[in-house]
Parts: sequence; C-alpha cells; structure tokens
Amino acid sequence: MKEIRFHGRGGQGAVLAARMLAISCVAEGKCVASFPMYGFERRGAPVVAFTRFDDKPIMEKTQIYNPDCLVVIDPGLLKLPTLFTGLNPNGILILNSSKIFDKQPNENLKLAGVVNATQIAVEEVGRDVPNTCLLGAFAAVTGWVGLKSVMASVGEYFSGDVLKKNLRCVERGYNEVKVTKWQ
Amino acid sequence: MVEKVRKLPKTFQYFKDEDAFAGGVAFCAGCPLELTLRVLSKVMGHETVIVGTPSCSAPVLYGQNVGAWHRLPYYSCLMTGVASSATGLSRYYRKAGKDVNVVCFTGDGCAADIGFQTLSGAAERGERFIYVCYENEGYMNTGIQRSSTTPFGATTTTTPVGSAGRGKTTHAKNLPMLMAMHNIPYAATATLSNIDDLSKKMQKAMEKKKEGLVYLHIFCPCPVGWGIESDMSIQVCRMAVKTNYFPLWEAEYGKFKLTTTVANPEPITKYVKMFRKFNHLGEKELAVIQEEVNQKYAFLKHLTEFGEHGIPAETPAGE
Amino acid sequence: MKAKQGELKVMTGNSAAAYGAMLCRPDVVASYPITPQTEVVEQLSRFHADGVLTAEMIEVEGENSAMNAVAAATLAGGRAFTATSSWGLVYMYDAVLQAAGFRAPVVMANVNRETPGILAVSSGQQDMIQTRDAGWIQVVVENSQEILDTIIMAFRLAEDYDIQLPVMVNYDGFYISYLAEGVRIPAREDVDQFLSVLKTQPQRTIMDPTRPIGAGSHGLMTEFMELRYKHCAAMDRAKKKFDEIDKDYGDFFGRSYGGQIEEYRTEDADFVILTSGSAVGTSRTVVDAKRAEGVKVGLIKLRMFRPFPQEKLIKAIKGKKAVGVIDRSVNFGWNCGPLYSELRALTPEIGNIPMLSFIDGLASIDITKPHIERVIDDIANAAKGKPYQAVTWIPLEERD
Amino acid sequence: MAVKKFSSKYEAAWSDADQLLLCLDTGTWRTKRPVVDKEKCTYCGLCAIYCPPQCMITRKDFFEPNLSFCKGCGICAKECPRAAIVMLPEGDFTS
Repeated sequence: MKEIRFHGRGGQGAVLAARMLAISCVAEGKCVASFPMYGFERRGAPVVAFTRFDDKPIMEKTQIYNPDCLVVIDPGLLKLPTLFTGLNPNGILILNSSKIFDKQPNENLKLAGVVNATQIAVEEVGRDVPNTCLLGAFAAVTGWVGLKSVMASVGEYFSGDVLKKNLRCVERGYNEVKVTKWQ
Repeated sequence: MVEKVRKLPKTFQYFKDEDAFAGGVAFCAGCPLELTLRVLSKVMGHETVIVGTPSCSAPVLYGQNVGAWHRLPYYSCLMTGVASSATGLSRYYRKAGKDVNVVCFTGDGCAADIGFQTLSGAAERGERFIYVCYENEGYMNTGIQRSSTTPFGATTTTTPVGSAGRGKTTHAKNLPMLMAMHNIPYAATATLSNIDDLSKKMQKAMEKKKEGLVYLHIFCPCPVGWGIESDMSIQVCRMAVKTNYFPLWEAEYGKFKLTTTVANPEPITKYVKMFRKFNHLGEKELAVIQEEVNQKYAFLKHLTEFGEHGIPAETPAGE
Repeated sequence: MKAKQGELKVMTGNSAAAYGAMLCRPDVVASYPITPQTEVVEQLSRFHADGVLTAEMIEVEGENSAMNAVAAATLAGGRAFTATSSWGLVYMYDAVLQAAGFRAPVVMANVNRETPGILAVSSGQQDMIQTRDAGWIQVVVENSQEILDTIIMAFRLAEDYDIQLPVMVNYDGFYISYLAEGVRIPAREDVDQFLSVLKTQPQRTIMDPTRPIGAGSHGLMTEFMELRYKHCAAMDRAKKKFDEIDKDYGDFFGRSYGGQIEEYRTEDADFVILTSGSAVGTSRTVVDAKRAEGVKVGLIKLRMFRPFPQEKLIKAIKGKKAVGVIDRSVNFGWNCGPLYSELRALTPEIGNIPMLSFIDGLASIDITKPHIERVIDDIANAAKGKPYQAVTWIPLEERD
Repeated sequence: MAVKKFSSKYEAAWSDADQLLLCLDTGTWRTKRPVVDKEKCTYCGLCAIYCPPQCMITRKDFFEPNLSFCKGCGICAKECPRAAIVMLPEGDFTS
C-alpha cells in the first residue's frame, strides 16, 4: 500500500487533487481510499487530504501518519513544523515552488520533485489553481501512476475549455518537474 | 508633489473604539463580512455582546478552546436560537441593570429561513437588542446553497445550471421589508460602499434599541460564492446601490425614508456582469430581474409617502 | 434552625411547580403553553401580574425560544425557569442539548406526556426518555408537594458550583399535573435562606459584558473530550450532592424524599418493584395490601433518572430474589421498558436474579391496583424460581 | 474518575481573549502585494476605510499596508481614487 498526504490551503484544490489521484489509481485497477480533513471551509485555511492505494481492498479509516509521499500545494506550508512528521524513510515530496532545494529538508526525504505549479496554472488557466499540475509532477516523479490515467481523472471533473487548460497543466507538470535525489 | 488631503473620511468620526479583532482572522481575501465586523466593533464599542451562529462568521466570532479571535464578549448558538438567546441575554442584563449592546450577527439564511420565527417573535415582543443580518443571498459557508433570499436566476449548488436547470426559479424574500413591517423602532438597509451611511445607521441602532428591536440588513456579496474577484466586492456593493438593486433606506416604526437616492439608476445588466452567478442568464431572464428591481423600488418609494403606522413613536414597544 | 411551617393550600401539580419556581425568585422566566403544562405558565403570569414574581417574563413564540432564552439568561448570570411537555420538549431539543453542553444551570419542569408519532394528548414518560442522553439531570417526582420541594432543591443543585448543570423536574401529565392536593408553601424568606448557600460558593463563569469572554468556543482536539469528561464528572458528583441537598431540605423544612431513590419496605423484602412517578403512590398501597397478606414485597421509587443511581440501586436490590420494573415508556429496539434495560446493565453487581419488565400506562392508560397486583404476583413467581416472561405489556396481555 | 490534569480551567467551552488572543498569519495568504506610491497618495484615507482586515497603517502623510495581515485582496488599489496603489506579484518580493 502507498499512502499519500496532501497539504494545501482552502481554494487550492488539495481535496480535489487527492480524489483525482484516487480516480487515476482506479483506472489502473487499484483499490483506493481518499478523504479530506479540515475544520473550516475557508479560502486560505490549511487543509490536509489523504489518498491510499493498494492492490487489495483498503480497510484503514484513519488519517495518514506515515506517508510514503507528501504533496505540498502551497510552498508556504514548508514552514509547517509538522509537515514531515512521520514521513517514511525513502520518502518522496512533490512541491509547488519556484525554487529547488539547496539542502535536504528532512533526513527521511530521499526524492523531491519541485515544479512551479502556480506559475504554470496562472499561465494556462489564468488562476492560481496548482493542483492538476502537481498531479502531473506526481506521476513523473513517483511512477506509481501513469500520465494517461491522471489525465483521464482530470476529465471527470472538467470539460471543454477548462479541461483542455488543465490537461496542459498536467502535461507541463509531468515534463517540467525538477527532481532532486538524496542518499 | 500632490497636495495632501488632510481631511479624512467622515467614517473615522463614527469610530469610538479600537478594532476588537485580531489582525489575522479567517475570512476569505476581499470578504465584506470582515470589514462589516471590524467596523461594527469600532462603531459600537467593545461592550457589545455578539450573538452568533454557525456561519461564515463563526470561525472568527467563536473562539477555539480557550482562545478567541477578538475582544468582544460573545454567545454562540444554533441558527434556530439567535434572537431567542439574545432575548434571554438582554432581558437578564436589563434586570441586572446593565446597559449592554446585545447584537445578533447572522447571515440571511439564518435570518430569513431557519431563524426567522424567533426573529419575528423578538420583534413583536419589542426585545431591546440589535439584529444585524449580513446578506450574501444564500448559504455561503456550507458551500453556496440557495436560501429564501437567493435572487431569481442565481446559480447555487442546489439551484445549479444544467441542461434543464436555469438557476433559482423563485424570487427572493424581501427580508428587510418584512422586518420593517413589524413596526419596530428601527429597520434599515446598508452596505459597505456607503460606509458612512452604514456607520451612521449602526450608531443610530444603539440609540433606537433602547425602545425595542432594531434590524439592520447589510448587503455583503460573497467573493467565493458569487464568483467576484477579491478586489471587486466593494464595487459590487456600489453598483447594487446605483442600480437600485439594493436601495438604502431606513424605517422608524414603519415610517420609511430613503437615505440615498439615485438620480439616474444604472441598468441591472451592469450589475449582473460583475460576477459569475448570473452568467448563464439571457435577455429575457435579465428583464425579469430588472422588472423586479423596478417594482420593488416603486413599492418602497410609495411607502415613503406614508407616516408612521401601527404603534405611535411615543409609546415604545415592549413597555 | 427550622423553617416556619408553610401555609397549607390545595393546588394542582402545575400550580405547585409555579409556586416552587416563584419562591426561588428567578430573574428570567420564558415559556410557551402546551397541554398539560399550560397552567404553570398561567400561574407564573398571575404571580407576575400580582407583583409577587418580579422576573422578566418572556412570552416566547415557541418552546425552542423558551429554552434558548433561559439558557442564555443563566449564562449571563441569572436564575431562570421554564416549563414544557412532550412535543414542546421535542421542539426545543437542539436548545436542550445546547443548554447542557454550555452547562447552563436552567431549571425546567417537564410535564410528562407522550411524544409525536401517534397523536395522544395524554400521560406517558416517553418525552423524558427521549431526552435521556441530553446531558441534563433528570428527576422524577410523585405528587404536588414533592414537585414544589424538588423545584427548590433543583435550583440549589443546578447552580451549585460543583455541578453547573440544567435540571429537569418531571411529573406525570394529567395524573399529577391536574391532581389537586394539599401543599405546604414554604415562606419566601426560608427559601431565600435555603438557597443562600449558593452565595457562599465561588461564582460560576458568566457572560460579563465588560470582559472579552465568550460562551460556546469550538472544542478542538482533546479539549472537546475534556469538556465532555468534565460534564460526566459533574453528573457523577450530582448524585451525592442531590442526597445532601435532600437531607438539608429535610432538616430545614421537615420534608425529604430519600435523594436519588426512596426505598419502601425493602429491608426484609424477598423481591422488589422499581418504578417512578405517579405509579409509585398506587404501588405503595398495593405493597401494603400484599404485605398484609404476608407477601414480602418492597418498593423502590426512582427519583433521579440521570445521573443514574447505580450504587443506590445495587445496594437496594442486591440479595433480593427478583425485581420487576414498571415503565410508562418504551425502549425502542430493546422491546422493553427503558428503566428496565438500564437496570439490566447492573446485573454483574446485583447478581443473576430474575428481572421482569412491565410496560404500562402509555397514553394515560391507568396503572391500576389490579395491574400492580399482577406485577407483584409475576415477580413473586419468578422469585420462587418459576419460569417467567421477561417483558409484559400489561394492558395488552390480560389474563384469562 | 481518573483524569487528573485538564488543559482548561473552565467547566464549559468558554474562551477568554485576555488569556489567549488568537491570530492567523494571513500575510502568507497573499499572492499579490499592494505597493503605495507615496507621491501619488493624497492621504484621503479611502484605502484604510475599505480595507477588509483594516490593516492600513497611517504614516506621516500616506498610508501603508501592514504586510503581516494583508491578504492581498486588492480592494485598496481598486478603491484608491488616485490609483496610487498597485498590486504586484508577491513572488517578486521573496528573497
């Protein structure tokens, strides 16, 4: 089983991203479970969302305490002291940021994919909705799910022009993500 | 070098206290609700007991564990119990000889729908508190559902636009008018573009609540729910006034008076294009909205020709 | 020191409730009429009109508002009273929960009546049962004098610094609400003195408008559980406190009721009946009659339903050969009486003795002497080791 | 009962601003930053009046946003009658 924890702020689409990832996994025949955890539904308020996938049905209903991968939609959340708490050794981070890491932010973090998803979203969609771009980056960095499946999942939520724009975000995230590895 | 205007807006003169709220509170960027509450605390002062409900204002009005986001005393209750809880509080304070502003602060969904019975009851009993309703035309906090004050044609998550749906099919309840018809000492509409008028009405509310229930209906468009760019919310308020979509008036014991008159009202099309919730409407539907605006305004204008009706001013309600 | 002997007056249960409340000098009274409670509102309004009661009287537009108003008034620092019944209690349910969660020391008379679903303007304790888990202290009483005395005690319990919980004083609609009996009315100054203990205690947190304090903060993380825990702890303390207040009341006014439960001829009894409300009085007379025949039966009157008097019940029932419970309400899904199912939870402590449930008196059906005789016969047989029926709907299961 | 230590001294859900005044770091929400042209500013105060978080600070003869709380909504820029405030991408300011 793989466990992915999404960190974002209200309005950035963290919950939607977690769900889209689940849909992509289902498209590849996997079993999934995804749910958000937030208090107040508010633009700007921190939001956490979880996605699990596995080859067999998932029984756990708890929050994710030992993620294999973190998806951080708001770079400001890097300051969160609990962000890396519980990250598995060989942990992966997918981050929306304009800057790549100059040093390893956490000893368990071995692989980081950084993409300026905000810029890409603003260029493609015209608004700061970085979530779909990060899913593209997620597919590229983890290899846990294919680009095609991610694009199909986006199609479940958008249509027409907005879909096209978001698909471009996914593709650019897939192609433009910068990967850093640590030992 | 530009000459400096030394005279600040009149609004500053209405402020008697510091802002009671912490610098950073959980309202969306550009939310008029935040400005309304901060202005309220400045105009009414800190000895103002706020009675709130689960709503967009609740994450700010109510604390978290022992912590609070502001320095106003508050009482949190359910949407059914706002005016009745305020009744209990204000009656006890009166019995104990404490002169306190008890101010209910709720959205239109609470005031017009689930909390309307208690509001109407308190008005009839002449309870001495202020009821502030911030009008964002629906249940914004829970994710943009329709309320009885959602206007005709508006799209919400429960009146969505689809191959068959065209937004809300019925018209909004005219809540401020309903409250004025209770012949309460003071009922008024206000909005943030006309912030002097708003502050003045808040100040007047504190005086008039000594005679009975005061109702303030404040137009507060929701950037998220209506699809307004965050810097445009005050502009939307202004256009609502300029189109007579939201006329500014006050009524004392049922005697109506326009506090702002618009010489040449703008067409409603200018207003609806400022945000997304009416995007789907065609000419025919917009004509219906224009007609409704005209009719409501004509009715209001007609009412201003009458004097006080019901209970005369010299015998305040609730005695 | 003893209180003066109060004036004796014939009055209904509803009047007794109004007298009890008036004597405690509430600051705020809010109420809405409903059969069979309406007399309480009317009597309080008369007191107010006569100047005997100086409370703020709020004639609300519905019970929900009544509860919200009194809860808010107590949190602002006042003493407040309301009364309701049945559908009224249901209509104020959200506010009933709110009052308990806020630890608002409201006192409410609830005149027991059947609840919505099947229309019945008649007696039954289902309303009380349906608010059992609301976090209120619930007391059930038997006659007009006990109503008056218990309402006074209820204010002392609710507002006690160690308790701070709302108290519901229940009495059977029609059978007690309209029953006229001679009632001793304590003198006002004596009631003042009885309640004056509260003034010597630390003062509870209130909505002081000069302080930046808020009632009803969000309980986040473990603090929510902490508040629930404190609520439960206060409920637990209320049991002993109620016994003490009852004893104090007895010492001062000369009338006491046993606190959480009252035991009647249980000491040497082979088996016992457990019941509450108006059925207790009738049961007493039948127990006396059966005793005269040599049947060693005892009676336990449940006064406090929430918090549940486990310790007292275990002590009273342990060692008996059988126990039967008469309920004027049902436990949906368990298909037995609610008090009965609660008692069953004490089996490990009481021992594995026959426990029999009798459902009777729904919708004002009379719980007659023959009904109670039958209850006693059934328990007596079970006590002798004979097979027995666990649950009996008495009026529907007439014997041939 | 067994719990010995409580985090709150209150019996019920009371909050007390004297004990703890909560505050969010709303300055981090900003994607655009208002920048005031001191030359153009006539100190009319309209930006301060309309600012939802009321975070315009009075300087000697101009107004300036308190960037700790400014959420970057842009109302000040929109309402300024002299166009003395512009909204610039927040990213341009990060060091």
